[in-house]
Amino acid sequence: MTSRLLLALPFFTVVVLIVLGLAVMLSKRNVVKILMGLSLMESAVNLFLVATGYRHDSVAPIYTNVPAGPMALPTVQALTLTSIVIGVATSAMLLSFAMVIYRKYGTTDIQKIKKLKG
Amino acid sequence: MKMTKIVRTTADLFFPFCLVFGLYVVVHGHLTPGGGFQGGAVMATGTALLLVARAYDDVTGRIRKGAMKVCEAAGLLIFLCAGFSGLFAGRPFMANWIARDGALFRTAIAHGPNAGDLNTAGLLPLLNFGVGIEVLGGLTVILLYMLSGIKEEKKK
Amino acid sequence: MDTFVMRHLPALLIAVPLLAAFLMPIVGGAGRVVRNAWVVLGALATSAVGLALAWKVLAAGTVLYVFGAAAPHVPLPMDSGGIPIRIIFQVDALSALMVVIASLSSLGITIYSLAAESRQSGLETFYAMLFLLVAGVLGMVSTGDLFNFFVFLEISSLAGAALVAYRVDNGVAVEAGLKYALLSTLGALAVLTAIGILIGQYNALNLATLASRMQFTTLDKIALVLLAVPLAMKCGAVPMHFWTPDAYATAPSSVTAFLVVSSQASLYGLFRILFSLYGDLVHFSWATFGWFLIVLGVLSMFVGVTMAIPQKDVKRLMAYHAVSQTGYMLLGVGVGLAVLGNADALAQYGKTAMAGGLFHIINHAMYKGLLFLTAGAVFYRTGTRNLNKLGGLGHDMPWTMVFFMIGALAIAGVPPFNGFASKLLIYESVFRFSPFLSIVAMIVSILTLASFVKVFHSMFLGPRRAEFAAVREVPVPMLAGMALLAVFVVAAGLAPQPFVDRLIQPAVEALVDRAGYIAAILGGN
Amino acid sequence: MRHVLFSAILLLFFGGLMYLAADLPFGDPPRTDMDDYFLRTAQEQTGANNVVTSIVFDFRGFDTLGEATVLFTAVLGVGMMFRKLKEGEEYEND
Repeated sequence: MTSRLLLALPFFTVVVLIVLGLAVMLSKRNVVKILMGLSLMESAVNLFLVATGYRHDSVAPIYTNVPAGPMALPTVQALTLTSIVIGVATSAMLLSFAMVIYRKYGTTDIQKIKKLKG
Repeated sequence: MKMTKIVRTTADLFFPFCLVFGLYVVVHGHLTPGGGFQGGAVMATGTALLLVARAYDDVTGRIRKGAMKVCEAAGLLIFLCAGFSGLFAGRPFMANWIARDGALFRTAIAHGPNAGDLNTAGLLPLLNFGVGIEVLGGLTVILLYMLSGIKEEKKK
Repeated sequence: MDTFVMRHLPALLIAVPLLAAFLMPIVGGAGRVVRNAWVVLGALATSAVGLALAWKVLAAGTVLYVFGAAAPHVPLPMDSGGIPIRIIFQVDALSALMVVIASLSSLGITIYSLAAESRQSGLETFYAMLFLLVAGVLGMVSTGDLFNFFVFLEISSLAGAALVAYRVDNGVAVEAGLKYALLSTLGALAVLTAIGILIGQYNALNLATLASRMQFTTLDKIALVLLAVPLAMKCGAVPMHFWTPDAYATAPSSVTAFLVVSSQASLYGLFRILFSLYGDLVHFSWATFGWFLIVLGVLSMFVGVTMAIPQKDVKRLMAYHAVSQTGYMLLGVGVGLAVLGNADALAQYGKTAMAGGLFHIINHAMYKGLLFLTAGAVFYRTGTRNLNKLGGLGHDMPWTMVFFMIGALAIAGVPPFNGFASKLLIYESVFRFSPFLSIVAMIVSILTLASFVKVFHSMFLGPRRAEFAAVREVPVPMLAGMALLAVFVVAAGLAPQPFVDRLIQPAVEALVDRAGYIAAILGGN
Repeated sequence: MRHVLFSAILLLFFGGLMYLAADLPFGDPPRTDMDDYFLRTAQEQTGANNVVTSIVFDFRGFDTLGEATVLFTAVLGVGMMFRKLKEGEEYEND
């Protein structure tokens, strides 16, 4: 088991980051900290996407003056690019929501943001 | 929230170089690592640098929200019209129809490593440029809105 | 001109609303009339393209569209050794049904919102965001590429969350928008992880290619859970329905009517994943997943209606009814999935159950949209959504009352309206599957009727109230929007058979026919 | 009670994902036919040396249009939140 983990180290870090992000999101009460946990999970999923496309000792898939050697898989890197921009967009919007809620409610504590009845 | 004079002058000095480097990353998107989004983000860091160094009021003189919105809408329309141009060339939407036949941005290249010729890749440089402008405009407008939000908060 | 447009319909389906949205900030600056004209033009164009595409699919079978290839209809490039490498839109009969729903509903609510939102500020942004939500939903239901589905899911989540928070309402709407956006982003992350697992194993993003290469390893089961749970959450199924009442109640009424269609697009995504991607009869345990949908459906039905009775905010009450009606769709299609294996049971009642479920999707989009629009009309005139403060509006708002009666009778499944047509299909087929479920469905229907009679009484009947003396009928665009949906509710109720034969039956065949879905791309071009 | 529930969710997640980490082979992806096609034909078809950019803008250009739309949605959303509201526009939730 340990040899596989050392071999699949990136996937192991992805799992640790996702669980950490989830732990932050579930335990913290400040909205901004919850959003930090969310963006931590987003970068973990991006790392997972890129890691699925790696080949042993491969070079970047760019043909300008490229040294010899197998090339990493390009599709997954394109998906990660899209996912990073989507992460930026969602974080920007969620943060602006949190700012307006702070101005209107005066608090950033998720427990106190409860004016909506159940 | 005004930084010291030293920070402000270095920020002003560094701002044009940031833009030029971002533009380099955008234009060489199809040859070297980078492209529309990464180059646009580098350019947006240039404007962010100015916003951090200077107070909100005297920055809005130089980086006007209206200009950035036009920047953003122009980038999106370049991208969409490039997509529609594929339709009028008889190919499906989003087709790179001007690659590979000789004139501007069209020199064909053979498979395999080469030194990289800027005049290649059909629509890609145009799309890269469109997306670069859009990301620059978009991120700066987001920063300006958030700063205006903070300014209002301070006034209250 | 006709052949040019007809050939590129799937591309125009997304390009037209996007163009309308991108030009909105520029056109918006030129004054109110120009902006409204641009909005109506964009809505008409999008709906026309959508209905033309649906008509073409129902006439000529599945429509393929490859973005950026040599020719629009060639899914497999010659030198690619039989694998599709670009993004392919695969619009089969089920997608055509969803495109029809989105087109009709978006046209109705856009006309409605011209008058309903006229008092708000920042209207260019509102209409641009509405077009983006419509484009996101249309993209979600017609794409054949898994990552493209994720991108459109993200567009509709972001646009939906921003529209929910549009009115700000001293922070209450922003709170609902924040919670909706937070849950949607978490769901989208899970979908992205599932895409990472699938592309890590099969190196393909096209749904048909993934389906043909699927080997049901344990990783695929994890990917299935990571795909099914967020989509079930976004379509408002019970264990994760907490965002629905907040988001539906605080959003502007025209947006709420379209959020119903947006959550049905997630329901379509759930069915597409369960039937077309994982629906292989040999490995896939269709019985367990059928019962998963059935349990989800029954829970949604019951919890939805019981939570709806005590509500005093009319839109929150209707939101809980939306959750309970989603239960009917899940029950209908769940019964179909549960008997997917044995052919005779499927032929006997499985297909009618699925037909009932799918027919209920379009019916619910129409009458629930109508109900939300009438609630918006009442709010437009009286300024409150609190049932205790409303009363006696029937005297001054006759048309709104008539539209509300049509919607309320339809949701309760009373015969002359479309709710009854689809619920009858569900009752009779589910009864043969297991009588208990059918009885639960009938009880919930009766509770829905009771709840809406109470709402009707407290809103429209009773003496005319002093503070609503100045109330009169809503402006014409709002009536036109409501009339558009009401016409479908009445037409589908009086003559359901043509709708079932032409629109619903092909959709059921397309949903069940996994081999056909794969052959359309990989089989031959 | 809350902490027990959350730690249960975390453990469940950790276990499921640990299996994922151990099972997916890192370093040698089982199938690479689509990517080999991209590496083989990107220069010839799109004329770009950077295969990732050729995928982002040519082979899967429609995704990038969707993504630029996502960024545009975010900018509109932020603009919508910080707009100046007319007085009396906000409905007091009674």
